[in-house]
Amino acid sequence: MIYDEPRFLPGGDKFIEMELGDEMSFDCNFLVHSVAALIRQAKIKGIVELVPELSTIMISYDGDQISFADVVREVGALRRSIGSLEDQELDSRLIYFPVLYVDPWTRACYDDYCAKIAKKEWDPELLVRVNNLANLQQLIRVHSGCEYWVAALGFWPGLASHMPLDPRCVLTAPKYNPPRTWTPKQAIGVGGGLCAIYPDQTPGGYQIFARTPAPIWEPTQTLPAFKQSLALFRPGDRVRFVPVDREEYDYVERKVTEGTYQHVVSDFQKFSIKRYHAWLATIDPKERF
Amino acid sequence: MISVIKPGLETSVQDWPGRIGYWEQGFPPSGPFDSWSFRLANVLVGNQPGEAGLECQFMGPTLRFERAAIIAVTGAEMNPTLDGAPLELWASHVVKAGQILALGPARKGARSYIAVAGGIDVPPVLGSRSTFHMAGIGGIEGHAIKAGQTLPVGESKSVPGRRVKPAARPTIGESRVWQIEAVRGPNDDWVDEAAHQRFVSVDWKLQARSNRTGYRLDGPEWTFTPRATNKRPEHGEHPSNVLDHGYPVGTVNLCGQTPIILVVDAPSTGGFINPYTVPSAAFWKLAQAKPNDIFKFNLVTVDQAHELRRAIDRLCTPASLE
Amino acid sequence: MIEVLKPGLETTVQDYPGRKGCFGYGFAPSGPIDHWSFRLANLLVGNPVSAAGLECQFIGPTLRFGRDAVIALTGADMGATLDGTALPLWQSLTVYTGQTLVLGAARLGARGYIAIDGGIDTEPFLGSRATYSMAGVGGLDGGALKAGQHLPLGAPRRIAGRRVRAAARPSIATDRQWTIEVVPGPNDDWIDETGQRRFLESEWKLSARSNRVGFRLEGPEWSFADKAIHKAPEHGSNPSNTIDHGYPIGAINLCGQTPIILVNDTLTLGGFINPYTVISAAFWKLGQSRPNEIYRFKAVTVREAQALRREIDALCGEASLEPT
Amino acid sequence: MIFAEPIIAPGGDRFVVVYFGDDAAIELNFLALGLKAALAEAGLKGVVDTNPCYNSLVIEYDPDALDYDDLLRELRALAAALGPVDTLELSSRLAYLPAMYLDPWTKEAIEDYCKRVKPREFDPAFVARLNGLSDVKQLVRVHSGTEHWVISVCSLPGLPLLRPLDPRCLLTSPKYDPPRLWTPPNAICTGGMSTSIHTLRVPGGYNLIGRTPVPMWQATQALPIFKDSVVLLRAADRVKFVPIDLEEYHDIEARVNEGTYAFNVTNYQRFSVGAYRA
Repeated sequence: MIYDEPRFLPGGDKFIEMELGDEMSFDCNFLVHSVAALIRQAKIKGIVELVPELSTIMISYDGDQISFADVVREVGALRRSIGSLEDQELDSRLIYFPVLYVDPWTRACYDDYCAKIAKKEWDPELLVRVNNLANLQQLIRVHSGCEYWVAALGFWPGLASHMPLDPRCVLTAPKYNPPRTWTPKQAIGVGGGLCAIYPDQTPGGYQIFARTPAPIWEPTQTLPAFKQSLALFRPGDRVRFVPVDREEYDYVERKVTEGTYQHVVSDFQKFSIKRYHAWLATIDPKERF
Repeated sequence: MISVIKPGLETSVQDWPGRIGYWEQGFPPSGPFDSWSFRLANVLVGNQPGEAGLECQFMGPTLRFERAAIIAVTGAEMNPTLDGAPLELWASHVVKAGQILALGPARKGARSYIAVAGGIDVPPVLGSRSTFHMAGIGGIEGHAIKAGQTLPVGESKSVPGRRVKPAARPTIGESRVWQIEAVRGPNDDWVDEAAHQRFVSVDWKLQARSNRTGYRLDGPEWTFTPRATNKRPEHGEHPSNVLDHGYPVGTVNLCGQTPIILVVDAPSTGGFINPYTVPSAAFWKLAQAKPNDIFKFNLVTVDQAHELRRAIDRLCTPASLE
Repeated sequence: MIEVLKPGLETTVQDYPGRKGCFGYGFAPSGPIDHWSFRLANLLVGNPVSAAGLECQFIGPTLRFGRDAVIALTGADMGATLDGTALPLWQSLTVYTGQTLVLGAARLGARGYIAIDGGIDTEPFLGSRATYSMAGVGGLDGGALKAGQHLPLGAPRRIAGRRVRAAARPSIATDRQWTIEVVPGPNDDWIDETGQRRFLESEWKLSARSNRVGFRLEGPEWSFADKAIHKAPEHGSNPSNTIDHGYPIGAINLCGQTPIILVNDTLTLGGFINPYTVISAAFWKLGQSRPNEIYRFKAVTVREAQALRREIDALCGEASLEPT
Repeated sequence: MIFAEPIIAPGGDRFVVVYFGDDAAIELNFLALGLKAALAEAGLKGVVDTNPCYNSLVIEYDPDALDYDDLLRELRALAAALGPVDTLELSSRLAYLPAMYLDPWTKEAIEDYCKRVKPREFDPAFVARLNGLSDVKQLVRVHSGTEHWVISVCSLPGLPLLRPLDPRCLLTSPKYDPPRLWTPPNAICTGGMSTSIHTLRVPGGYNLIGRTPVPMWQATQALPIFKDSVVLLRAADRVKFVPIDLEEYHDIEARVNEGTYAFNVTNYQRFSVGAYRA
């Protein structure tokens, strides 16, 4: 549910968690980003940083410049100033990622986990079973069948939580228990109802079943997509996965290594909430691609 | 310029307050863990408190100064020597070109800080020189220093022979028991009253698997309120699971039954609850604690946490020198 | 119900004005080419002018009636007989169950129209029963009639004994010469003065390779204005090439040196210029002309074209009928 | 070039054509589509239909309901009210179309042409060579690497005329001469600077590069997507081709035939011309 009145919870002396609701939904997340944008715009003295998440905003503040009570009062007023979000239209980039599904690298990682940590069902097969899909082919179709909303950034530089915008493409999965100690860089995984691209060779808990040759962050800022920022994603972005074969994967990887790969980005559209809701009403969520 | 002869266990370039403004993109603040000792080291050599210096963890480095410098060492006791002669902590010293500064294992405390007049002059990344080794950014090539590397030093005019008044220094006790302040929240309503009682009454032991990312604690089982046990399915099955949300730095993050204090290099978001948060004023204690040390938590209010922080801030100035 | 015994050369179900408002889907309007004769046929049997009837091209069909009906034949003279008895054109006639209507080859004109009271009741597609053969939609199974098919009919009206006053009928001349009105444009400025004069002063022969999509014309060479020769390369290299644009119905589309009049089943877009457009009031002449007949074109203004159309529209009303 | 004032020319007594410029700059199509939308919005009585193309808009009107001079005046006013092209925002759906490039069916059509009409280079290789691409693989990459803009749906039922929105993905090629005798339905082909998807088995002049298993229109309206419209695409929609293999092609084709195929079309965004040009 989305709360009428947000909750403000202390996180020590430097942080306040603003809880706007307790559900994972596009609407709640969109409210989060709308409030975050308002807070940034308001340039309230003493508010240092924000981490907007699925249904919460973590606010970092400087207690010498603003008190806890004043943050609550000012940010609370901003939340109340937001009426219906239905008429909102926002600039929203759409970024396409070439993806090799059921790739050898996530398989090798899985084998390593089974050998060293614990035996488990192979991730793609687990996803097929848990989501009642016919086969791996359908897993690919469903996963690549919709746009994903960049719901939150964080946890790791460049990492984003992607939420499927099409209810027909929702995949759920339990997380690894215990977590993996390593994950192939740019592996794609699903955990809970979210999807993520691993920006680097990090530990992880999502079920992994695909890999993209296109990086999502680059500290050297060589590729054109990273000229402005080390990290690719911004809130409000959308992502679409395009299945490719091994040959194409290798080709893109070569371009990345050469420093000439150009991410495929459409940055000329406005995302309309009203249209999205209208479109959702035409969708049969039980249908699968 | 300083040459690294031995790097120590994990010595990194840090600045204070670290990398601020990129948290949303997943970059933690990093910076010195015990910022009290770190800032005083800078103040001793005439730097701004935030200038880049070295954080030495558990075992310090051996460094050769290629040109004369003024330095100070603070924090944990690692028996620093200059060309073999013991070097006093909490004071500023002249180092001549060619002299060798050597730090050993930490005898008391865990993290020692070396400040050099002029600061370590590596290029800032996203506004900070702090090393965030997991992402390979900041510091020297993004990682802890390695033998054979050289550390550039900025220009400065400074004077030696200053000392931090004993009253202005953090005191590292002998007991290996730490009284750590904690503020309730943000998710204190997810654990039940019994758990709250337990949290402040039992001893929590710092596990060896702890680092600048997180401090794992051993202790009793946790118990939960209905909010944690009856919730929407997207939060996850376990009572400690919650919809992914932002993590305050210092928060006591409950992963299943394991509390992990998320510290300077911690992830910014995740899907576990945070019933308590260690305020910034207690970070120096975390930094100086060693594995198997005991933590006892004292609850403070947000206002008290602010007061404690201000008290330390007031000490990190030239007024604390003599 | 009507049973198709012989389909004729290319007999299709059409309605007026055809499939309108569907350019965005890629559909031409279809409908009867000689909509004057078509509408009068409907009026004779008491139908609204928009009811679906048959367009018979060059050779008409043989049909057996499964119910009593009132029919009317208009347009080209195809020597119609009912159970062997010759039938007059432009008149409503009663046909009884089991009788057979036979149309032969067109003796004068090219397209005969058959209206039946109640109209042909096939399934409409995008709001029209007009057949569009290329896409296989409308009419009966999307194509011209075939032997053995059955045409469903609407409720009978049984209004017989009327005819169209002679003055209200289109009159098909026997000299095989036609004057076709055109409005210059949209791309008349691509043709030079000489070419424009030549177009209006020359005789143009209707090619045998003409159908409901386009009427090809044979005549002199075209010459072009500067605009057609010096243009951005994306227009194409031939002077008649332009960047793809939409085609008005009736446009005289210049493909290289061949003008093609785009008629009811045309493609709705393409990359050739349209220097002139045949007006809707002249479409009945297109519909009734036969290969090798001669066209002369007469330029009129938009206003004049609209006035001519209103004259025909005015004739397509009850006032044009009289009792037999 | 964008004309300072659009040229409006008559097309007989029931049509006018509005030309926004004299080249194929995509902005001219945005203007044509902007005018089309503005006309629909204005609800002008007597406008029967509109048909946009690269730089023009054909308007069919009923002269009994709408006077010619009034129409011209309205069109000029509406065109002027469009303002600078950068301010336009157009409703634009995005359709993901599975595409099997270098498929066996278009190959067969090309081979048949070579045998019966005259030999020619294999179309994809021909297009790749003309556009300086290293190989057909690169052609596939370039062609599927951009969203394509639907300039118009025209000529044949449901047939979209497409051009790439990413100018780096523009492919140009001459058309067949003489034209091909037949084209497999749902063939994806390029000619001039456009791509189209043939909807019927008809002759054609564009170069064949692939085939989609999904129909662009369906008279029976059996598939759910066609419930409200017999045609899949509209002008101002966008198409992104997603390369698939033969197995996936057959799988999708089977679901199309069963009537269970779910089209992948999103309709929650507006196309911002200003953002595109920036």
